[in-house]
Amino acid sequence: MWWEPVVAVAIFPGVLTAILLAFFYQWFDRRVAARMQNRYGPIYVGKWGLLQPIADFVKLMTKQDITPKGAVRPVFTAVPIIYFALVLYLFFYIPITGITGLVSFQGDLLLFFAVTTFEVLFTTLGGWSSRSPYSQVGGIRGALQLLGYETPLELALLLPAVLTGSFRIADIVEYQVARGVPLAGPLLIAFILAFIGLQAEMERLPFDVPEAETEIVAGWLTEYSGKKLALLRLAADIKFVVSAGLIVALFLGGPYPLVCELPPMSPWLETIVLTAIFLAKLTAVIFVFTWLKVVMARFRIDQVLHVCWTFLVPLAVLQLVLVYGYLTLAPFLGW
Amino acid sequence: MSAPTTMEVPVGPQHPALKEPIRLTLYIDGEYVVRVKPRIGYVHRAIEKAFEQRNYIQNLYLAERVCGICSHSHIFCYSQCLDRLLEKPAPPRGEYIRLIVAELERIHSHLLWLGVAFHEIGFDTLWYYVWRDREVVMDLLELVSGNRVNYAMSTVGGARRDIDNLKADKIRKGMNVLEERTKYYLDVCIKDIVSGTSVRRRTEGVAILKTRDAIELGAVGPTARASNVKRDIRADDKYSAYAECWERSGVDVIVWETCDLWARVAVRVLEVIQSIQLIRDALDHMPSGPYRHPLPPVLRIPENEAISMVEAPRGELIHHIRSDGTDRPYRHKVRSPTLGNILPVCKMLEGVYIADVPIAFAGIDPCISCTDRVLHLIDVGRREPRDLGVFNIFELRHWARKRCGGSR
Amino acid sequence: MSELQRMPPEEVVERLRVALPEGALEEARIKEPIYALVRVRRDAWRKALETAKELGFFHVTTISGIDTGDGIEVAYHLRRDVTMEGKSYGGATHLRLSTKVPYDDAKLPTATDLYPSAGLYEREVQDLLGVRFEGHPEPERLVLPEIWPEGMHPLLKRHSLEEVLETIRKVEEELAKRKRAGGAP
Amino acid sequence: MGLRRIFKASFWAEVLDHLRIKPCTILYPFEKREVPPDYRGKLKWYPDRCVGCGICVRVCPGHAIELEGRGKELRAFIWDAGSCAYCGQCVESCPRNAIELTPEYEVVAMSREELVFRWEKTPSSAEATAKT
Repeated sequence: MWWEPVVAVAIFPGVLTAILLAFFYQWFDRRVAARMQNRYGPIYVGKWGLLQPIADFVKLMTKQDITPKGAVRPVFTAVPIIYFALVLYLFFYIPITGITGLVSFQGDLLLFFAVTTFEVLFTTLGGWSSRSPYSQVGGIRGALQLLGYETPLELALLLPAVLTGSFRIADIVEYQVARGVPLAGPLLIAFILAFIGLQAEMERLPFDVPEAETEIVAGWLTEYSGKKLALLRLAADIKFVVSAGLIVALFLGGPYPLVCELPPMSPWLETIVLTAIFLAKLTAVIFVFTWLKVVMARFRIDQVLHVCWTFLVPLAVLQLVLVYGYLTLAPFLGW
Repeated sequence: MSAPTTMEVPVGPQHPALKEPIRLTLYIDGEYVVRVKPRIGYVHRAIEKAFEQRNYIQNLYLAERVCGICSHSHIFCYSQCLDRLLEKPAPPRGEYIRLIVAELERIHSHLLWLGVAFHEIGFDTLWYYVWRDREVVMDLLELVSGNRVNYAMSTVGGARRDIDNLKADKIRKGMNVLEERTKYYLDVCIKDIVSGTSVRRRTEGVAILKTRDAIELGAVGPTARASNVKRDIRADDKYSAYAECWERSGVDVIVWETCDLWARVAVRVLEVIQSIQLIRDALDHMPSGPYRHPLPPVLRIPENEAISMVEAPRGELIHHIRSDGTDRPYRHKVRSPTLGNILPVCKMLEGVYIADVPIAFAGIDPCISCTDRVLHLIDVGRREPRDLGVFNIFELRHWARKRCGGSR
Repeated sequence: MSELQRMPPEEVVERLRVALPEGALEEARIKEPIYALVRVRRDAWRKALETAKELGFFHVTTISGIDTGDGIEVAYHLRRDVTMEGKSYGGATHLRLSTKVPYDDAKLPTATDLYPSAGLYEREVQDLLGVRFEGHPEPERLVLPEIWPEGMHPLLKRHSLEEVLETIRKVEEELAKRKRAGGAP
Repeated sequence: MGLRRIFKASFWAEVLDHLRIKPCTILYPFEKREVPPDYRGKLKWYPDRCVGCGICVRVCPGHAIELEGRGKELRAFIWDAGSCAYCGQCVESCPRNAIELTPEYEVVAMSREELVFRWEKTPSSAEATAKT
C-alpha cells in the first residue's frame, strides 16, 4: 500500500518514535543519574515526572528567541535546523523492527562516521556564529576534543565491520544472529572503547568540556534560546538514543534474542517482540552511559587529548591486531 | 619572533564559577599567568563604622553577620574580646560549649568547601554526597543553637544555651556518622582507581605555594598548613577551652608537604576528622556549673584595649577593640581570614594554566561573595593601548597563542 | 636559637627597650597570656620594625588604625609563631607595635620591604584613615571605589555616619551616570 | 575474590548502591521538615505578661520591635518580621518573659508591609491584669 512507507518513516520506526524515545530516555537518564546521586530527579510533571522532558521542550518553544546583535544571523539560525536533521537522519539506520533499519545499504556504517563528524563541525560553527566569547571557546573546545576521541571511537566501531567483512549494519546484525553470539563477547575492548568514545562524542560528563558550565557558562549553547535551543536539546537527546542504538546493533545483536531461536509468528507480533527486545537492550546500554556520567570528574581539555592518545588508541590497535590474528588463523584452525 | 608581550587581563568582579567579588588582573604571557594584581572592596559594608554606632550587645549580632559561613567564629572572637576588655573570663562550661560549636562549624564549613571544590572540577556526584552528609552537622547545629546559620551561641561571659546530656548523645552519634563518611571521601580521593585519580589529576601540581612564599606573604589557615607551615591559632595561642582540650585529645596541627591544591583538599578533610576528635573530647570532659555570667541590662566597659584571635575555618581571625567607658566601642577592628590569603592566592596563580584559575582561586576557600569572568582586554602590546572589547578568559588563551606564535 | 622556644612577651619588650634609643618606648603593657602592647615614638618606628623582624616576628596579622582625637595611632599586629622553614615555636607571641601620627602630616614609611604581607593592610588604612605610606609599591585604593572624593576618609571620627552615607549616595549616582554614558567601569 | 573486593570498594559500586537507598531530599511543600523545639522562629507576644517597659525595643539590634504607648497605656506591640534577626536577645532581656520565639519557620509574605505584625493589647486582658 502506498501509505505503508509513509507511516514507517513518519510514525513507527521513524520520526515520531525517535522523538518519543528521545524524551523517554532523557527522563530515564535524569532519573537514574538522580537516584545514583541520592536525589529524586524530575518527579512532579506527569506520572513519576515522565512528562518533564516534554514540558521542558514546550516551555523552551514558547520562550523568546534572541539572536545576539553581533551574531552571523544566517549561520546562527541554520545550525540548529541542520544539526537536528543530521541527527534524525542517522536514526533511520538503526535496526529496530528487523534486520535492517528503515534505510540500509552497503557502507552505511561509514556514512554514520561521516555524519557524526559533520555534526561536530556544526557545533563549532554554531559556537563561532554566536560571536559571544563563551560560545566561541566552547566551539573551539568541541573541535579540539574531536581530535581526541574520534580515532579510537571510529576504530572501535569499525572492528565489527572488519570481523564480519561488510560495512553494512544489517550484515553485522545478521552475522551475530547467525552465530547466536553478541559481538560484545569477542570484541570486548572495542565494546568498552565504543562506550567511552560515544560518551565523548555526545559531550556528556567526563567529556563535557565544550559546555563546562563552571568555567564557560554553557559553551557553544550559551547564546541559543527559545525554539533554537529546544531543537538543539531535542537533537542532543535523539543523538543519545542513536548512539545507544548503534551499540545495540553492532555489539549486542540488534533486536534479536541471540539466546534462543525466534519462533515463527505473524509479522505484526514479530515486529512488536523485536522492538521490545531492542528497547530492553537500549535501556541497558543507556543505563551504562548514565553510570559513566556519574562516576568521574570532568577532564581538562589537554587531559582529554592525553587520555585518548595514550590509552584509547593503543587499546583500539590491540583489538585490531587480535581481530586480524583471528581472521588469518581462522581457516587453519577451522573455527 | 617578537618577544611575547605580557597582557593585562582583568578578571572582573562577577564570575559564574568564582564565588568572590574580587577582581584579579592577570598579566598573562601566552598560556600562563605571570603576575596577578588583586582589587577588592566590592562588598565592603563599612562594618567597622557600623560597630561604632551600636552598643556592645547589639554588636554581638552584627559581628556574627560579618561572614555567612563562619558566623560563630566571629561572635566567639568578639565575645572573647569583650571578656578580655572586662577582664572577667567566661565560666569553663561556657568555654567548652563555645569550643564545641566552633568545631561543629569548622566541620560544616570544610564540608561545604569540599563539595564546592568537587563541583568546580565537574564531579557533581561527590558534591551531592558531601553536601548530603553535611546536613548531619547542620541538623546538630540547629538542635544545639536553634538556627542553621547564625547560631548566636556565644555571648559576653559564656554561651547562650546549655548542651545537656540528651543533645550531647545526639552530637556523639552524629560524629560517628560523620567520621565514617569523611574517611570514605578521603579513601575515594586517594585509593579509588578511576574516580579518585580523576580528582587528583585535576588538583595535583596545580597552584603551588612554596613554604617560604606562604610565610612571607602571610598565608593563614588551611592554605598555610597545606604549604608545610605549622601555624594554627588553636595550638599556638591555646585560647578558651583549647588549653585543655588540645593536648588531652592528642591532636596535632595537620600539615601537608606538597604545597598544591591537592594538599589543601587533604588538609581540610583531615581537619574535619581532627574536629570530630576535639568535639568528642570536649563532650566527655564537659565541666558542670554555670555556662554564662548574668548579662547586665546596659553593658558599659571601662576604658581598655583588647585583642582576641580565633582559628576560623579559613584561617586566623582577629578582633581588636578599644573601649572608652561608654556602652559603644571606640574602635573595633576586624580582619577576616580571607584578606590574609589574597596575596598568597595571587602568588599561587602565577604559572598556572588559565583554565585552572577558577579552581586554583577556589582553593583558598574565599569567603567574600561572587567575582566575574568576562574580561576587559586592554592590549598593551601596541604603541597606544587599544581596547579590544570584552573577551573570555579562554578566548584570551587562544588569542594570546596566536599573537605569541604558539604557547610556550 | 637552636632549640625552638616560645619568647614570653616580657622578654620581647625588654629586647625592644634595649634595641631602641632611650625613651623611644612611650608605652609598654603586657596583656595576659601572650599579648605585648608597645607604642614607640615616631622617629624610632622604622628601627622598631626591624628589631621585631630580627626577633622572629615574620607574620603581620593586620594593621589597625585608630583615630585617637589628637592623632592617628597605627598599630601593626605582629606574630611570632613559625620559623622561616615553617616549624612551630610550640606557642605564639603577639606583639602590637604602634605609633602615633598627627593629623596634618599623617605619613609613615612603608613596611612592605620587611613584611610583604603588610601591603594590603597598609592600603586599607590609607583608604579609611588617610595615613600615607611612602614607598608603597602599589599605593592605589584597596577598599574604596576609584571615584571616592579625595581627603574623605570614612573611619575618621570627624565624619559622621550620615556624611559617609551621603558620600556613598553621591558616588553611586556618579557611577550610574557614567554607566549610562557607556564609559569604562 | 580480589576483583569483587576492589570493585566493591570502588566508587562505581557506591554509586550503584545508591539506587536502592531512598533519596535524601525532603519534598518540601508536600513533606514538612520537623524542627527542634527550641528553634528560633516566629515571635510570640504574651499581652497579659507584658508590662510595656520597652527594654525589648532598646535591645533589639534590628529595631524590629515597637510599642504603642508605654507602661499602663500600652495599646499594641508591633513586630516587623522583615528586619528581625531572630537572635532572641529580646527574649533574654525581657524581665517578664512576655516574648517567645516559636519553632514556626514559615514567615512569608508577598510584600514588606504584610511582614509587619501588630498585636493589640485587648482591653479585657488589660482589665484582667489591672484587677488582679
